Amino acid sequence: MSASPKTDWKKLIWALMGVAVFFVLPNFLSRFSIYLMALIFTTGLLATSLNMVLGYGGMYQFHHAVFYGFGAYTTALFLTKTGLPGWVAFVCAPLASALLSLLIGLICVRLSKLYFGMFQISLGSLVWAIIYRWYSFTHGDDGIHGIPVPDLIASGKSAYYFALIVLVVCLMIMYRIVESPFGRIFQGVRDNPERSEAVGVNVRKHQLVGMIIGGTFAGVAGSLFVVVEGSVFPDLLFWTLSLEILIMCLLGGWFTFLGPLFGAAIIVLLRTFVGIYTEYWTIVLGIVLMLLIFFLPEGVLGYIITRYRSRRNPKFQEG
Amino acid sequence: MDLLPNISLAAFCQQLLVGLSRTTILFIVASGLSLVLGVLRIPNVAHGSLYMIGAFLAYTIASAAGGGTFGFWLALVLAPLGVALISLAVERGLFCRLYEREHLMLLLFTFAFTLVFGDLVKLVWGSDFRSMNAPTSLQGSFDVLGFPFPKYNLFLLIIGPIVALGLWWLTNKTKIGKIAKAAAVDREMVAAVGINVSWVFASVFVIGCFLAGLGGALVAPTQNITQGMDHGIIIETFLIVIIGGLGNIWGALLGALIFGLTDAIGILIFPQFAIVFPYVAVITVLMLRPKGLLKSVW
Amino acid sequence: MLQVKSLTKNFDGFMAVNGAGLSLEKGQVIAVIGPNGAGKTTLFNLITGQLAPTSGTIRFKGEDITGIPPYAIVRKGLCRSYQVVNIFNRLTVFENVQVAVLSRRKHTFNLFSNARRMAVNETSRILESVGLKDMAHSISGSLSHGDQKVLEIAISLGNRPELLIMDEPTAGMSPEETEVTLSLMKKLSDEMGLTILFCEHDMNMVFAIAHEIMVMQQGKSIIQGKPDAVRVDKQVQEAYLGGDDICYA
Amino acid sequence: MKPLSRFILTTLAVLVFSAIITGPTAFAAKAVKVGIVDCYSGPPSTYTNDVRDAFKLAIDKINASGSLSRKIEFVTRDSKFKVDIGLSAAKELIMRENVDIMMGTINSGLALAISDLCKKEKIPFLVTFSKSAKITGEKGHRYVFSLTENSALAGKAMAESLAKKPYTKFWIGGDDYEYGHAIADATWEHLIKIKPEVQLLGQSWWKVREPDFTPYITAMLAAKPDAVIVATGGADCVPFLKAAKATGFNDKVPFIMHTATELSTLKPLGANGPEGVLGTSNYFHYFPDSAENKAFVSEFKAAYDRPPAVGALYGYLAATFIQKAYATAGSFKTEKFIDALEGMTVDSPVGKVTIRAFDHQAMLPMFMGVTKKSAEYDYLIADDIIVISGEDAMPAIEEIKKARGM
Repeated sequence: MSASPKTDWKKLIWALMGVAVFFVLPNFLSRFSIYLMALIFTTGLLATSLNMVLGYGGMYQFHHAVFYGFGAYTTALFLTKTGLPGWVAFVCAPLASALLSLLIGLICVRLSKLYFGMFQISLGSLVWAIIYRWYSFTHGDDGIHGIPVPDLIASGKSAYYFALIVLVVCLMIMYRIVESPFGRIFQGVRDNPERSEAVGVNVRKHQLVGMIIGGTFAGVAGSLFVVVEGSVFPDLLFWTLSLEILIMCLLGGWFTFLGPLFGAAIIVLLRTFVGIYTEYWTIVLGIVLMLLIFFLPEGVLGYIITRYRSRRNPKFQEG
Repeated sequence: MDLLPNISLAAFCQQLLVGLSRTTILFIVASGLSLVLGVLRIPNVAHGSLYMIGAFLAYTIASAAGGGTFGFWLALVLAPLGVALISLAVERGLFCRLYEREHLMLLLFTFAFTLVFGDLVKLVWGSDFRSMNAPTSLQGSFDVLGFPFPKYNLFLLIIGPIVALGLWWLTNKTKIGKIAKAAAVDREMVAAVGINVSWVFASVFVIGCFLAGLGGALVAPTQNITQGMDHGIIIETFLIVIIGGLGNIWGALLGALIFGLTDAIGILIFPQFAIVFPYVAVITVLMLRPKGLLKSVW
Repeated sequence: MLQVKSLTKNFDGFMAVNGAGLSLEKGQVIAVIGPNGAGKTTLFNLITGQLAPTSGTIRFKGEDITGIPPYAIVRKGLCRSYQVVNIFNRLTVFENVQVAVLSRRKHTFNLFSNARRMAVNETSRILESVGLKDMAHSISGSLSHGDQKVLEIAISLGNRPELLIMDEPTAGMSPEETEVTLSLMKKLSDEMGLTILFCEHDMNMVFAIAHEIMVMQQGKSIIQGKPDAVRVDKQVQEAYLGGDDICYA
Repeated sequence: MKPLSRFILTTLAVLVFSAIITGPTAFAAKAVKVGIVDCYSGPPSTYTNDVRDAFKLAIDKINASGSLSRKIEFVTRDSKFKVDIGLSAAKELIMRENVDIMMGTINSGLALAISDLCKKEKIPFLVTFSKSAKITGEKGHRYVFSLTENSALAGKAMAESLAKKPYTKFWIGGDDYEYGHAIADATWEHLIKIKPEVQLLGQSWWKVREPDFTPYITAMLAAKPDAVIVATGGADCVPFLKAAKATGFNDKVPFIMHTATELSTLKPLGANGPEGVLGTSNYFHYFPDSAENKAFVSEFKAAYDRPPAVGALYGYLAATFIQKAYATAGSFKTEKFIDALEGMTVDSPVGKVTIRAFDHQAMLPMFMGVTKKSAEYDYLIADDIIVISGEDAMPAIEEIKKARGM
C-alpha cells in the first residue's frame, strides 16, 4: 500500500470505470440477472459492513444479521404502518440499526473474542425471538410481504440502480473510514488490542464505534433488501444467516476491502445456480468452505492481492 | 387469564425432576463440547451434528437388532462408538492440521462440517421421521406425588451422575486426563516434556464427540429423529459452556443445571413466556460474570 | 518524575510484587534488575496500568495515576515497549508508528480525514531516527526479529513519551542487534532527553547505560542507587551472586 | 500448495461462470411449465416429497393420455425452509425459467411472499401445503389458490368435534409460531361461539422443535383441565405423542391435535404410539374406503413403494385442477385458466373437491379420528372417523371480507 498520489489516481479511474460498466450493464441483462445483481449489491453491502467489524476490527461479530434484519424490519414497518414519505424509512433504518448495535455493543464489548461472539448470538437470538413472536406488530414468522416501496424505485431496473448507487456511496464512505485515522487505529486494535491500549487508544470505545459503524451499514443493506425483495421475515435475523455472511467475508478475503463484496457475489451466484441442479447445495458450500480454509485462508481476493504484490516486490511474500 | 396458576408443591417437585433429566442430556452433550474447547481450543459447531448422527445411528442399530429391548442397549453402546469413530477419522484426517489456526477459522471449519454432515444425513437416512423405542422396562411412568414421571427420565437421572463421575475419573485419575489438563493450560510445556500432544488431542476430541453421540443415542427414544436436530442443541450447549466457563467440565454441569431448571420452572410459572427464560438466565449470568461462572481455561 | 511507593500485587495468594518502591528524575536512565520471577514485568504492568495494584501508590509528574486505565496513562506521557514483540502485525512499519502518533494527537475518532496524509512528517522522522526508514512500507509481520524490536520502540516514541518504560529491550537479540539497540537508547536519552526505565538481564548493557539501578528480589525492591553503589551492596551480592547463572562484569 | 490454490480458484471461477452463462435447459416447444418451490431439506421434506411425487405421477398420466394439446412439465427448487432462498428461487423460476404456474410451499412465510410476487407477476400460484389462513383469507387475491386445508378450517373442524364432548375446562398448548397460534385461536374462537360455557385454564407455548415435552405435559396435568387442545404441527407431533405415551397423558386427559392421526406422524411411532388421541387430517390411505382412493393408493405404492400421505392428495389435486382448468378454458392463457379454476370441481380420492370461487380455497373434507392399534399395519391408524365436509369447515365469506377490509 503505497501512499503515492499516482496509485490513488489509478484506483479512482479503475473505480469509475467499474461503476460506469455497472451503470450500462442492465441494458444487456435479462430481468432475472438484473434482479440477481441487485441482490448481490445488497448482500455485498451487508458483507462489507460485517467486514468493517470483523476484518478491520478483528471482532468476532457472530450475529451481524440482527442489524441487517432490524434495518429491514424498520424500513418495512415504516412503509406499511406510517403514512410518512418512503424516504423517511430509509433514513430511520440505519439509525435504528445503529441504536441496536450501540445497545448490544455496550453490553458485549467488555468481553473478549469468543465470549463476545457467543454473547452476541444470545442477545441477537433474543431480538430474533421478539420479532418472531410479536404477531400484532411484526406479523411474527409470517413476515411482511407486498411492502409498498416508493414508485420511483419499485421496478426491477430502478431497484437495481438504487441498490447500485447506495452501494457505491456506502462503499465510498466505508473506504474513507478505513483510510481515516480511526480506521488505521481500528486496524491496530485488531492486530493487537493490548498494544493499542499501550499507545493510548481506548480499545473498548473504538470497538463500540466500530460496531455501530458496521451495524449502521448493515441497516442500510437491510432497507436495500426491502427495495429489492419487497418482503421481510424473521429469517433475516437468524444466526445461520450471520454465519453465511461470515463465510462471504472469508471467501472473498477479509483483509481486503472489496473481498467481502466479491465473496457475496460468489455465494449468491453459486447458491442460485447450484440450486438449479441439485438439492444438495449445502454440501457443496461445506466442501468449498473446507477447501478454502485449507488452501486459501486469505480468501480469493486476498490471495490474488498477495500474489500480485509478491510478484512486484518479493519482500511481501508471506510464509 | 391468570398468569400464576396455583402451583402445588408436588407439581413443583415434579417439574424439578423433569428439568433435571433434561439437564442430564444437556450436560452430557455440553461437557463433550467443553472438553474439546478446553483442551483443543476448537469451538466445535459440528458437535450438534455428531449428536444428530448419534441419534440416527442409534435408530439404525436398534432397528437392525429388531427394535426391542436388546436393540436399545446395543444402540446405546454402539452408536456413540460409531460417532467416536467418525470423529477420529475427521480429527486425524483434517483437524490435526489446523490446530494453529485462529479460533474463527476453526469455528468456520467446523461449521463447514455441520453443512456437510447435514446433507450427508439427508443422503443416508432420507427425509422420513424416525423413531425408536425405549426398552420395555423403561416405558411408561411412575407416579410421583400424584404426577406421572416417565421411567426413561429416571433412567436419564441415573445416567447423568454416572457420566459425570466417569468424566471426573477421566480428568483426575487417568494419565491422559492429567496430560490433557496440563495441555489445556500450556501446550508447549507438555510437548516439551516429550509427550505426543497430537495423540492426546485426538483422544480428547474423540472422547468429546463420543459424548455428543451418547447424548444423541440417549434422546433417540424420546424424540423425533430428523434432520435439523443439530441446530437447537448446538446453540443451547454453546450457551451452557459459555455461562459455565469455557473448557470447564463442571462449569458445563452448572450451566446445564441453570439452563435445564430455568426452562422447567419457567414452564410451570410463566408458561406463555417459557421460550425466553433460559436466554434471560444466560444473559443475567453473563452480565454478572462475563467470563462464566467457573474458572475458564481460556 | 515517577514515584512508586510500597506497591503490592496479589495473584490469588501469590505476591508477585510485594512492597516495591522506585523513584526517578527527569532525564535519568534507570534499570531494574533482579533474578527471573523477581516481579519486574509485573511491576511494569502495574505502573502502566495493565494491572491494577492490590495496594500502594504510583505518582507520575506529581499526579496519582494508580488504577487509571492504560490508555489514559499513556496520554499523560508514560509509554512502554514490551519484552515479547508486540506490534501491529498486518500493518506496515509506517502505519505501526502512525497509529501511535495519531493516537497522541487525539485523532482516534476522526472518521473522515485521509490518514495517509496525516502525521506523515513526524512518523517519518521517528522511523528515520530509529533507522527503519527503508522498510517503511513493508508489512511489519514480515520483519526480522531485531527490526521488530526496534519498531516496538519506535511505536512507543510515536506517543512522544516523557518517560519510556522498556521491558527487556534486547531479549532474544543477536550481539549486533543488541549493540544497535544500545546506541539507540543512548541516542534517545542524550539527544532527545528521554527518561528511560528499563529492565534487563544483560548486565553489560545495564552498566553501560543506566544512571541508577534498582534491584528487585521476590517482589521487593532491595536497593536503588548508582551502579557502583549497587555493585558493592551486600544484599545485592547475596541475592544475585548467590546464584550461578549470572554474567556480571 | 500454490498449484492447488490456483486449481481451486480456477474451479470456482469456472463454476460461477458456467453457471451464469448456461441458460435454462432448451425448453420443449409449447409445454406448460410448472415451477415448484418447496422445502426439500430438513424435517418438512417428509411432507413435501409426497406432494411432488404424487404431482409427478398425475402429470405423467395426463401427458400420456394426451388430454391436453400441450405437455405439462415441472421444475423444482429447494427452499431449505428459508424465505430468502425460496423467494429468490421463485423469482428465478418466474423470470428465467418463464414458468406458467407456481406451486408450493410448506413454509407459510414463503407462501405469502411468493403469493405477493405472483400477484405482481400475474402468475397463478397453487399453494400445496402451507396452513396459513391468510393465504386465501386476509391476503387472498386473484392469482393465489389454496389446495390444502388451513388453520381456519382445521380449527373450525376441531371445535365442532370438541363441542360434542362434555368438556368445559380447557388448556391450550402449542408451537410458538404463527401456525400454532392461528390454529389454537381458530379452534378456541369457534368453540366459544358454539359452546359459550367453555373455560380456558391457561396456555403453554413451546419453541418449535422443543426436544422434551414432559415438563409441559406435567404443567398441563397440574392445572387439571378436562381436555387439552394441542396446537403443534410438523416434526413436533412425534415427540409430543412420545411424551404423551411415556407419561400416560393420553390416558389421563383427553387431547386433540390436528395432524396427530396423519401417516407421517404415526408411522415413525410404530405400534408403540399412544392410543386414544383425537386428531384431524385431510387424508388417510385407508380412508375413505372408496374405489378412487384404493386405485390412487395402489398406483402410488407401485411407483414409490410406500403408501401416500396427506401431501400426495395435495399434489394429485394440483395436477388434476391444472389439467381440468386448461381443458375447460380451452386455452392456455393465464386469465382464462384462472376464470376456469374459480368454482371448479374435480374428483379425487376423497370425493369431489370444489374450489370456492370467492376466496380460491379448496373445500376439502376433514376426517376426525381416534388413534388405535391395527391388525393390518405395524403402526396406529385413525378409527371412528367422523367426516366434516369441506363446506361445514369453511370460514364464512363475510369473515374473509372483514379480514380483507372489504
